[in-house]
Amino acid sequence: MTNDKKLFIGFVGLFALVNAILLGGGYLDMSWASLGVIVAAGLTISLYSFLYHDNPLFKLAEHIFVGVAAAYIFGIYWYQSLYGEVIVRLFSIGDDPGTTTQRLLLLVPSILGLLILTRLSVKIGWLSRISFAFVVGVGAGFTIPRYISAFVLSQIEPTIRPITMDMDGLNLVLIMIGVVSVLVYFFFSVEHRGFVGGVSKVGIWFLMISFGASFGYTIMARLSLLIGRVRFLLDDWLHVM
Amino acid sequence: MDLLNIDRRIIFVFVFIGVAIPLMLDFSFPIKATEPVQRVFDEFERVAAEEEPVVLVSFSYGASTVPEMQPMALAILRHAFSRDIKVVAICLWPEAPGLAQQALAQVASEYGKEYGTDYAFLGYKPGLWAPIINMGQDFHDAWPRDARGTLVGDIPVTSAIRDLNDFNLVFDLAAGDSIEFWWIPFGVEKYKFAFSGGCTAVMAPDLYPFLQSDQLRGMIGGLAGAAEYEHLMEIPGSATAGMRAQSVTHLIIVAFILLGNAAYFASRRKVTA
Amino acid sequence: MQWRANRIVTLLGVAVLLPVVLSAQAPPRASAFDTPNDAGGSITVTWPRVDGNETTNHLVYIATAESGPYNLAAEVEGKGAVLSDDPGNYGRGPEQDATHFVHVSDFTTADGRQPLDNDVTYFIRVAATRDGMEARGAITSAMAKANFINWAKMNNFIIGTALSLIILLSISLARRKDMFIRRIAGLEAIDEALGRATEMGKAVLFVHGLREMDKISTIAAVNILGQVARKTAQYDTLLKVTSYDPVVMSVSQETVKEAYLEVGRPDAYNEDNIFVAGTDQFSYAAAVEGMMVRERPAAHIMMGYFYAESLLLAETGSQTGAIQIAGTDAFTQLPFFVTTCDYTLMGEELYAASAYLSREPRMLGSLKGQDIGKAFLIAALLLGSLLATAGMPFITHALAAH
Amino acid sequence: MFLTRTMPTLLAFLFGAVAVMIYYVPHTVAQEIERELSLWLRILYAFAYFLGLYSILNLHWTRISRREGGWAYSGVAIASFLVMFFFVVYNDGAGPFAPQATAGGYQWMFTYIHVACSSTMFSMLAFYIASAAYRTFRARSSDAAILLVAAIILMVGRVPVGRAISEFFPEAAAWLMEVPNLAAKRGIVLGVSLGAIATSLRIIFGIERSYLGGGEE
Repeated sequence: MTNDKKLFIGFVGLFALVNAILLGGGYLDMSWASLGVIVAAGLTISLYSFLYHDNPLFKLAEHIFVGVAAAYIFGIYWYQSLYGEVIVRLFSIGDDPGTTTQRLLLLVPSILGLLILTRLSVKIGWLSRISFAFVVGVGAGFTIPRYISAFVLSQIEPTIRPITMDMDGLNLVLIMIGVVSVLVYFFFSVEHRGFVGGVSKVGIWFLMISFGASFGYTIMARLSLLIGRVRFLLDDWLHVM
Repeated sequence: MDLLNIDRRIIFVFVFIGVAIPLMLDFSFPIKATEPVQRVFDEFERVAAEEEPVVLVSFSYGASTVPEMQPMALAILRHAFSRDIKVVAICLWPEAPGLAQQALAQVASEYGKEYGTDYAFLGYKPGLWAPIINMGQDFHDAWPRDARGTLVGDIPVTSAIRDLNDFNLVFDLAAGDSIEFWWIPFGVEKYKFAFSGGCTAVMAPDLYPFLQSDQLRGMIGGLAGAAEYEHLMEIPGSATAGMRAQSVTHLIIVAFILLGNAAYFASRRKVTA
Repeated sequence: MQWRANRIVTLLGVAVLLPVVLSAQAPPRASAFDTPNDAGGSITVTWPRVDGNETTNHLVYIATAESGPYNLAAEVEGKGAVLSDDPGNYGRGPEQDATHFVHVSDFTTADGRQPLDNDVTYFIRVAATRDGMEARGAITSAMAKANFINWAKMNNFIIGTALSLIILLSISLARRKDMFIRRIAGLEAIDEALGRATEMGKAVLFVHGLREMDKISTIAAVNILGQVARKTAQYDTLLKVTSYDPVVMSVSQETVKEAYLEVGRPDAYNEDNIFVAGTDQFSYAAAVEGMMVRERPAAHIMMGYFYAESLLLAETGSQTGAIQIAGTDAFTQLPFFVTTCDYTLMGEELYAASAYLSREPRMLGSLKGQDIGKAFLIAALLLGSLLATAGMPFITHALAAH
Repeated sequence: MFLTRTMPTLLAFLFGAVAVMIYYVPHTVAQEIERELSLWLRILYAFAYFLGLYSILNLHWTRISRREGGWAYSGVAIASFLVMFFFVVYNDGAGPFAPQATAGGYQWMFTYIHVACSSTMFSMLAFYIASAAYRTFRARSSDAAILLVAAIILMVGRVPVGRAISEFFPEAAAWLMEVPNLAAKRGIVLGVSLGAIATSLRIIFGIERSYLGGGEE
């Protein structure tokens, strides 16, 4: 027997023992909720076993998750959109107040939607291009004016305010220097030499501080997730908190 | 430096202990709200002072960020319900409905709120930002029914809502692009409703430009932000408890970075010398 | 520029009103007109502001016939909005500061609120009230209309049109002649890394990101891979390529094969060195990590869009002592690459590097057009800030989003 | 050729141009078109989801039928899909042609399997970050040094312990976020939005056709 096999059997035995103690000690009862906690704890630990190294237990838990996730999301799409909205309205099921015009108009996206599915066929797959042309075209069209307004105008305007001789004014100047130098860094028509090189170097400093911010915050986020899972194990499952 | 080449699994054990021990002990650090969090709180207080206040809460996060986002969702729902603000909840993320239902059911029962008159849950609609434009034009067209199949026109909370401007505040709980690339360009930009949000810590630094330009009125960032909100609400919850472990592990990581770099520079000096 | 149309209307109204200084109980001189830039169903009512009378409230009454009955449409507090609070529609200036306004879109009747109809003449009276006293002003009339152009968004339209023309022109220009873009330092770093791998007689590992073939970052990665492959073929260095998506793999095989043919080394090309290493995020990371540790390549080149696995790859990679060069437009992952790699192509630099190598007009021209756009933004920022500080905020105002 | 290539490109141009123009037209007719287009768009997204579902199932099915390495795991994925699918369709007894139930096996599997696994997967990164912090996050250049110093100030300043150590940390963290970080992120947003506008233009004018799939590139 290999080392890993011993570890695996030891783990399963220990997991069973702990759960037996929890059930026997009255921490967990024989309900669906308690069973759920046990299953979730088992899956959590199985996934963490990847930290030791890639192993069958991890792969098993991962693939269970993949299957459940796919079917869960199918449920959401079916009940809340395809059945709950499209079919109910098209066939006016129940108390649907829609008019005939609305129903006819709804036929358009429904047909375009079915055309999307032709992409799975080699022969008539080209039909899906009509739907993709719609999605991509409308998306691009909606994007252009809104990005100009929400990102270009709305971000430039608060940067060019009158500069005052106080802390706020200093910060405004720093923001101005930062925005301009970052734009210069991502400017590709001029070599980064001399003055332009100097400005783009300043741009890198600003970028590095912002990456430092993202770095620190990402670490914070991952640790928060870990705290959440450890809390689950210690509190909901083991009841030691 | 052999010390730097230790098996990373030893470090993993340190981290686990760094999280588990503070969770089991009882101690605390004083929490003070930062400005973006305070602004969210003030927005809800402003809404509470208005007539027939109603907010739209958009759940745009999935299962992978539950430990960060769920405490935040609970905190803002508690604030809304405690101040008798009506809540309409929607989901823009396919995994969100289950999580939104749990949060709504829990907080509504804490404050004795009734479904239909005090809050409504309208479920998920696909299309990333497309439902936002749809809601801006016609709310009932975007969300014809709630998750139980009732027409929104027949639900007291939503019957009078015509479009996004009829909400006193729109609040997005975001784990991804939804604040920056959905709500701001496709919603706030055109319809000009009051908008604020909460997001994972990963997204938070990206949103500062929008705080300054007032396109986003306040932001709760990550578990730390949620803890600050719990502090403002004076209802300590799981985020506040998590701050003990968060504080300790941050110190551990900082110590690791400093140690690693010290060793790195020491070894470099040795090579050059 | 966008205020011009509204300004005429506003000025007409304001010019009549401004000279009249009213006491609190004097009836306000109101004027009414179709609310500009809207879908209809709304009339704007304005009346002059009186300093020091913030406690006076105003009531707006509306009727469908001049003789009445007049219904209450709006109630405005003494310190209510003035025209300059809505500069998109009414512009800025001393007149706008001194004029109150309200948008009337419905009014109260016995049957509840009733909306205004378009193209119907409504008669409006504004009353000033204080301490229960009410002084009604003269009757004025207006019609609500649906407007065809939103003048408040004219700055958006002009910028959009200009930007579109610049970008489209640059692309068509790039089709006719080559365009200059600066050297990309990251590409030189790649050359150095390949050189070192050759000296050491070790392999080079090229790691693709997780996105599919139609994404710009993946296309850029393949272009860079082509360049890398030409060099490894010349130097006779072993090149291994891992991908996540099968389509990316087959495109990479074609690209590398072509590069080897181009430098006359088709014999050195081996299809098996370009493969799918894993089909889910963490398995992919684990498989690539395994290769890094077992085979110890001299250089790791990671290009494309990465998610959380970036950290696992870069950490393991740097432990092996290999030279690491990364390029990604995933800004959330950039910090991890910057701290673990010797060189990182950040964001648009990845696209620029790809355009630099491929010289494809579509990419080059687009990049050039964006550069011109950036130059305009920089100029607007610097000039606008100077002028605003000097008390001339017209650039700031012209660039406001309404 | 016309049907497969030119027509989709023309349609993209037509829809794109209309979607741009109606932005500047406040008239009710234009706003109604905008509403209808956004409604169609979100319904199309619902259908598009099935392409993704198909590709996941097909991937695992191919592995099973070809007996590729690790095919048994693909079997597990398909089996767990089928179990969950049963609960989805069963809908706590109401069947698939009714509003979705809020209780039952479906919710149970979601809470105890989906949520548990999903958040665990990402929490694993906390371990890797810690190890990388010790072993690889090096100030190997002045750029990386700036990054690390900023990161350290933020990591200490953004948690309650930072305030307990010194008021400097939370204040410095707030300033770093609100000034240099804001400036850099604003520069990035401006660059990224120009890029997105350029891509959208290329799509509308038929210069970028990679969405047609196959053939180009």
